[in-house]
Amino acid sequence: MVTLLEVKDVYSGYGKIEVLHGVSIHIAPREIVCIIGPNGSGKSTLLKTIVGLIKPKKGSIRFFGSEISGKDPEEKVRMGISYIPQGRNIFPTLTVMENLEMGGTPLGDPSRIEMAIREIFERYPILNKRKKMKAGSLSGGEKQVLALARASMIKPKLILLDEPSLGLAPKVIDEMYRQINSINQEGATFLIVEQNARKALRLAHRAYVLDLGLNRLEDTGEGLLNNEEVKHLYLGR
Amino acid sequence: MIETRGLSKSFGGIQAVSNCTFALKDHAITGLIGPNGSGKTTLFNLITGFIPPDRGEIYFKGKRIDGLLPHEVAIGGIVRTFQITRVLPRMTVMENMLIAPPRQTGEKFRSLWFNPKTIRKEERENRKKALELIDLVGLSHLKDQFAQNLSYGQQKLLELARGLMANPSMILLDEPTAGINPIMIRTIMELITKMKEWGMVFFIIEHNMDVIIELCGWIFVLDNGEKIAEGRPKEIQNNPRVIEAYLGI
Amino acid sequence: MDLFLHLWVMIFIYTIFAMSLNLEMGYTGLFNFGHVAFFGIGAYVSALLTLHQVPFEFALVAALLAAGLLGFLLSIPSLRLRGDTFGIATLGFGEIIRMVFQNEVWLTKGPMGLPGIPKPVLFSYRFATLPQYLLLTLGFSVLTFLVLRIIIRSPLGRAFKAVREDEVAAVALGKNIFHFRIKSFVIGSVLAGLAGTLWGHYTTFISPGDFTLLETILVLLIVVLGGKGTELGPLVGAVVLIFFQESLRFLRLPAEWSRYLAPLQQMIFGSLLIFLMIYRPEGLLREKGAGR
Amino acid sequence: MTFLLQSIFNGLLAGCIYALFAMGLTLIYGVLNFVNFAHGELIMWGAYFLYLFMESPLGLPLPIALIPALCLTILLGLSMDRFAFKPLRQANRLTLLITALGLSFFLRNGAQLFWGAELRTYGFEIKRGWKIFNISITTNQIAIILTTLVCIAVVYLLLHRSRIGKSMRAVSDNLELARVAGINTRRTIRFAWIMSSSLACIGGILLALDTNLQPGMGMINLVKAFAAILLGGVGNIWGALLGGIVIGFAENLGVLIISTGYKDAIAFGIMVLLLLLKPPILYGSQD
Amino acid sequence: MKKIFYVLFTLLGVSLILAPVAKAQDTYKIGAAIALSGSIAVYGEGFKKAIDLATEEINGKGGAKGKKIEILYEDNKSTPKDCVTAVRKLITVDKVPVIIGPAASSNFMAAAPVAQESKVVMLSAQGAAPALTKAGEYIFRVFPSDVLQGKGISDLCLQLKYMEVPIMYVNNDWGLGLKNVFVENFKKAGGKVTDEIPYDEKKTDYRTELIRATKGNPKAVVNLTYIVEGSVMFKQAYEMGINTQWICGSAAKAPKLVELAGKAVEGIIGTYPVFSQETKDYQAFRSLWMKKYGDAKIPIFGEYNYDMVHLIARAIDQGGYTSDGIRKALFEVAKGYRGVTGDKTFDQDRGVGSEYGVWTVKDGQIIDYKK
Repeated sequence: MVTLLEVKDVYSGYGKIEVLHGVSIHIAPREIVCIIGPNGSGKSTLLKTIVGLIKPKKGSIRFFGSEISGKDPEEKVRMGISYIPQGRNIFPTLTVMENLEMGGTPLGDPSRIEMAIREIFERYPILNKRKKMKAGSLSGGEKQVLALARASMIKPKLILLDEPSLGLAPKVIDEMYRQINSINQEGATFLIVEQNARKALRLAHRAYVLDLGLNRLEDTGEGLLNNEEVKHLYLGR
Repeated sequence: MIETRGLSKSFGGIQAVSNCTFALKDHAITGLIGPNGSGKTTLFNLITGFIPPDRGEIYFKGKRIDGLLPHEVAIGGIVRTFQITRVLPRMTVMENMLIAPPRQTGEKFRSLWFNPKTIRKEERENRKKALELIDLVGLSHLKDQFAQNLSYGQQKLLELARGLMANPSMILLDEPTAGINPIMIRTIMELITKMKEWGMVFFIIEHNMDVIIELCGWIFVLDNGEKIAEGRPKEIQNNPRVIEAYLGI
Repeated sequence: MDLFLHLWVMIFIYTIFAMSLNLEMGYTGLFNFGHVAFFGIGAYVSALLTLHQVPFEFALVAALLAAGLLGFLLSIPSLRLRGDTFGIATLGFGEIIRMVFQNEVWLTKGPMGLPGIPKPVLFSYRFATLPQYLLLTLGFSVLTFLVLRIIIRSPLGRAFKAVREDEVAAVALGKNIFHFRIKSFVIGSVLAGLAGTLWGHYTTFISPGDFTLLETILVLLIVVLGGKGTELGPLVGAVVLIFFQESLRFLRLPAEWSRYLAPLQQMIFGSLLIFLMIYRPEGLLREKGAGR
Repeated sequence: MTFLLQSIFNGLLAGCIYALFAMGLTLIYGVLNFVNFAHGELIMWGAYFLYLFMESPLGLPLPIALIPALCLTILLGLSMDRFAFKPLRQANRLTLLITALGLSFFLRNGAQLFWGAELRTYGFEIKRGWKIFNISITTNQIAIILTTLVCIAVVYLLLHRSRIGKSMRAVSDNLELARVAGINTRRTIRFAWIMSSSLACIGGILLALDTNLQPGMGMINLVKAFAAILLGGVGNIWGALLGGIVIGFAENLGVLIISTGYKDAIAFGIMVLLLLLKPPILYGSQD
Repeated sequence: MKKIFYVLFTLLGVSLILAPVAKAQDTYKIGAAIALSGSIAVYGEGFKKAIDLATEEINGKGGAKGKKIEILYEDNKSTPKDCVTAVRKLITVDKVPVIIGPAASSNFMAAAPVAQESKVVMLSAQGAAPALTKAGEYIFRVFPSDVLQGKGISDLCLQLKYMEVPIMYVNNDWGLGLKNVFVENFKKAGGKVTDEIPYDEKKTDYRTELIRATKGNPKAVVNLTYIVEGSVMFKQAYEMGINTQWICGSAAKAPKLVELAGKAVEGIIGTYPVFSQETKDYQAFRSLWMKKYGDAKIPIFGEYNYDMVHLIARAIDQGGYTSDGIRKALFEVAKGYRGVTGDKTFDQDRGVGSEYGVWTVKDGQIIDYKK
């Protein structure tokens, strides 16, 4: 199997505090991979380490076979890794249009950015309607759409998603996952971190369980959903 | 317990809550659901006095409370928690608990010098109660830790225990299970149930329908600042308007 | 050894001054950059009264009341302002107060200053010599320390800390944060007034030039260096800073150098603040409670 | 009458200077979210750098000396960021304010160390100003007003039309998100410092041309610039201009009524009044 | 916690060791708490030159009472607080019986009680405030009081028939004190003060103040200014095209002012305490200065400092190296002593008198004003 991203034995954390104590995952192209685990298990830290907001202390991260663990997020975005952080994931005082422009920064050429925006507007007409509005005044669902749109401006190969369903209404969550699915159909790979994992697991091709900064389990999404131990320890009931 | 009449609030032309009239009956746990931006948190802010309403009235136990300052509302018996936890980070878990009881004698400058005995007695009692509650939420081994060193879930538990420590007649919980892993959600739900048995009254905003359905005796649904439905969990789950606006298929 | 007694007198006065700021800044989170104004008010009120033959006991009480009252008035903006804006507004206030000292000549003699401030007489005991004055300042420091300790360890002090940590949470628990802010500010102002009074009667001469931003920076540095939000921090900070400042006098350097020495020393103060913020923001002593 | 007009003109002049300072301050405030109290010292050093190149032994003429002076000021601004503020990117605003206060103290005394506390001038021959409507106006003063207007226009266009300007606003909104959106945040922050330092240098030189050089020249004007920002609205470029001019007017006209001893109190007074009249931010959290 | 206290104790110990151990006295030490840094360091540098010159001369002639004299400089940083510390250090650590006091009156007045209390003689060579020597019998001044100068300016205005003048003054002890004396005298003589404009030191912009002062185009404006403030102010007045007769005090009479403000100060006039520059003593002083410093730029008040050191040396010679000896001897040695600045006989308030002259600036030179 070809690997798109390979994280091998990564140690990482904030300052003196180590959160990840040797985590390894791998993702094949066009996969949706989900990571679940309790609070403080290091899921978000893993995403931040992959995207480069935190530099790993040890271990290797390979993207298309080349080592990227020392690189800055700016570079990684240019290589095709998009990241949507948890919660605050848009620029509230910039307009919708400007948000998208910012997302397109790595494209460089203004005409390419313009084209990308046009495509985005076709896909999400709601954003076109709101393009002059400050992003901060959008509704929760619209913000989430904008975040996704911003991240897909560069047609990324890999999208890292941190808790996309946090604080969202069930309907919006459903919509969100439909979007993820359709973007995936078009060729993008997803790595999703989720707390309330049932929906994500149903969608995911494969999934990992992380606990206390270590790999616990790895299986297909379905497999984990039906794993008694996982049910008991991580999904509740 | 709580009753609102024609409650309205808008921010910069956007109607966050419009003409909301409802009454919380004597159900121990009432839920409040609705899409993002439907005005749930604004409603909480209005009830607790954090934001003054543009129009409308709020009653608590028959007494009018709109126009009161938030700390007055809190002293009146309504304590709330927040969507994102608000523990006092550089204070210990114990201190976080001890801050909660309202109107402590020791908070008055004069009593420090003229009433030290009363203060000591109060402190002793509060400490005892705090220990019990910390124990209840399973944080007793962390009582001398700074709250900032707790995990997110533990902070949520602390916030809940602190709310109880204030000895309110009612607690408003804003998304008590958001960002918490399912196991911890269980713990919190059990806790809420236990407190219900002790006679505490809750009003909960929550997106996790499993939690809402299991806990609540009555549910209100908001959409675009308006109440679109209320009823028992079963009725709400099957209400077409609610499905259309919120639950989805 | 008189010089050392003198330095210790200065240390105790600055300890009181720093303790008062520590209550506001370290415990309540009110960044008061105009704190020197209250120091000045204390010094001026007590000096003016004793110069008009009012007994020291009354003058002291009046000075504390005046500082407290002014503190109350100035704490009102703190109802609206937060953090850094509050800091800059108080800085402005401090300057305005200094301008009042400078310009209200009929009252303060303006830039001429007030010479000949009598030594304090407490209950007909006159604190005239250095050791006596040292005793007086030591006594007041201990008193201030104990008063603050009682406050800080009481539910009131806990409420101050809650205001510092998270106002919204404090309000949701029924704390009237405005009351606590005002209380902290007023207590801090009164104690700064005490420090000012002691200082005025010690030097026996005060003028507006004594109450500039430089003093605020010095006391801010003492608090930050000692460790804000700690009980002993102000003392430690004052000892270190004043000994450092004065030890330079004992390096027998050519007189021509001193033109460079003073700015150099103040550059060191400035960089000390920066270094502390970057490498040890908690100061020499650490706030109690298990850190990670 | 003449005398009133002259006061108004002087107010306008002072206002332009305050506005230039306010813009530099608001730029950094916008991007990094703190009040750079040491901006005043950047202004002062800017003016002194020019002095350095114009005095013996170099004795360069003003237009040539301007270039190295500007470069050095920018360098100073960048190293301020590198050594004092960069290690504190995650810190809260108060930590940064104390740092800035320390930095301001450090730099002010540094200037005193090199040049002493006394006043200095660039040593131009003094000339009588022109009389227009009985108001005396000097060439320098015209230059001040024109430069201010040009600077404001440039900064405005840069912020709202150019990509780097939009990036600056994005960084100001959310630094981490800006990084993962592929914005080169380091370059953006550097750019903000370059702009802010340039404005400081230009403002400082203009101020010194019109008046004199003195190590404390930045500090006192900075507090007024801060008042101008609060008056005009934080992050608002045109607001900075308007606020600056209002403060300038108030000072120059106010002194006609009250004692000149309180000249500096006027700006403080306005600031405090303003902060009091503004709708209270009752329960907003700081960060 | 413990570590910190160790550090503190070490600090204490080090500072104790650093404190100079009392050595056998091979010189007579004289303390000098002058401003070597801070806002008035500009003046302090000049004083130091004059003091050094006198010291060298005295020691060249064998010193005082068989020993050389030595000046111990202590920086007072131009602030009252540090003046107190500096004087206290000179008294307690260096144990000097006589101190050359700080320059600005407010600084001097902060330090004077310390000297008086410790019974150490302190002298001022430039403090002009009337209340200066009130601290006690150990406090002397060799500079004439402002009472005389204030009257001098008032007389000058009357003489030139300026009956209505506004007065600007630098808002510090010197400016305010002098202003008060002037206003009192001027009013008594029938003059009218139209406006009083205090201004802060060390500002870069005085236009606002100037506009207010020249409101209504007065024929003359009294401006009690220092060198730097004066240079800024006159330049800006010149640029603004203000035409009025400026009348200043003694503090502005300095070549530095002309150097800084150029043609803007052409024609300003002012008063100053006069002493003849034609005497043999003055010529000798001037040539000594030229020899040592290579120019004739004698700083303001330099002559008074020079005289003061000579007086102190003579007092030591006669009364011995104790403060009481010096105090008593000062009266005797000064009686009829004519240094470069004229008669230094102390009155009962331990001050000296003087006459006042008028100076003006013409063609970039400070010269005596003749009507």
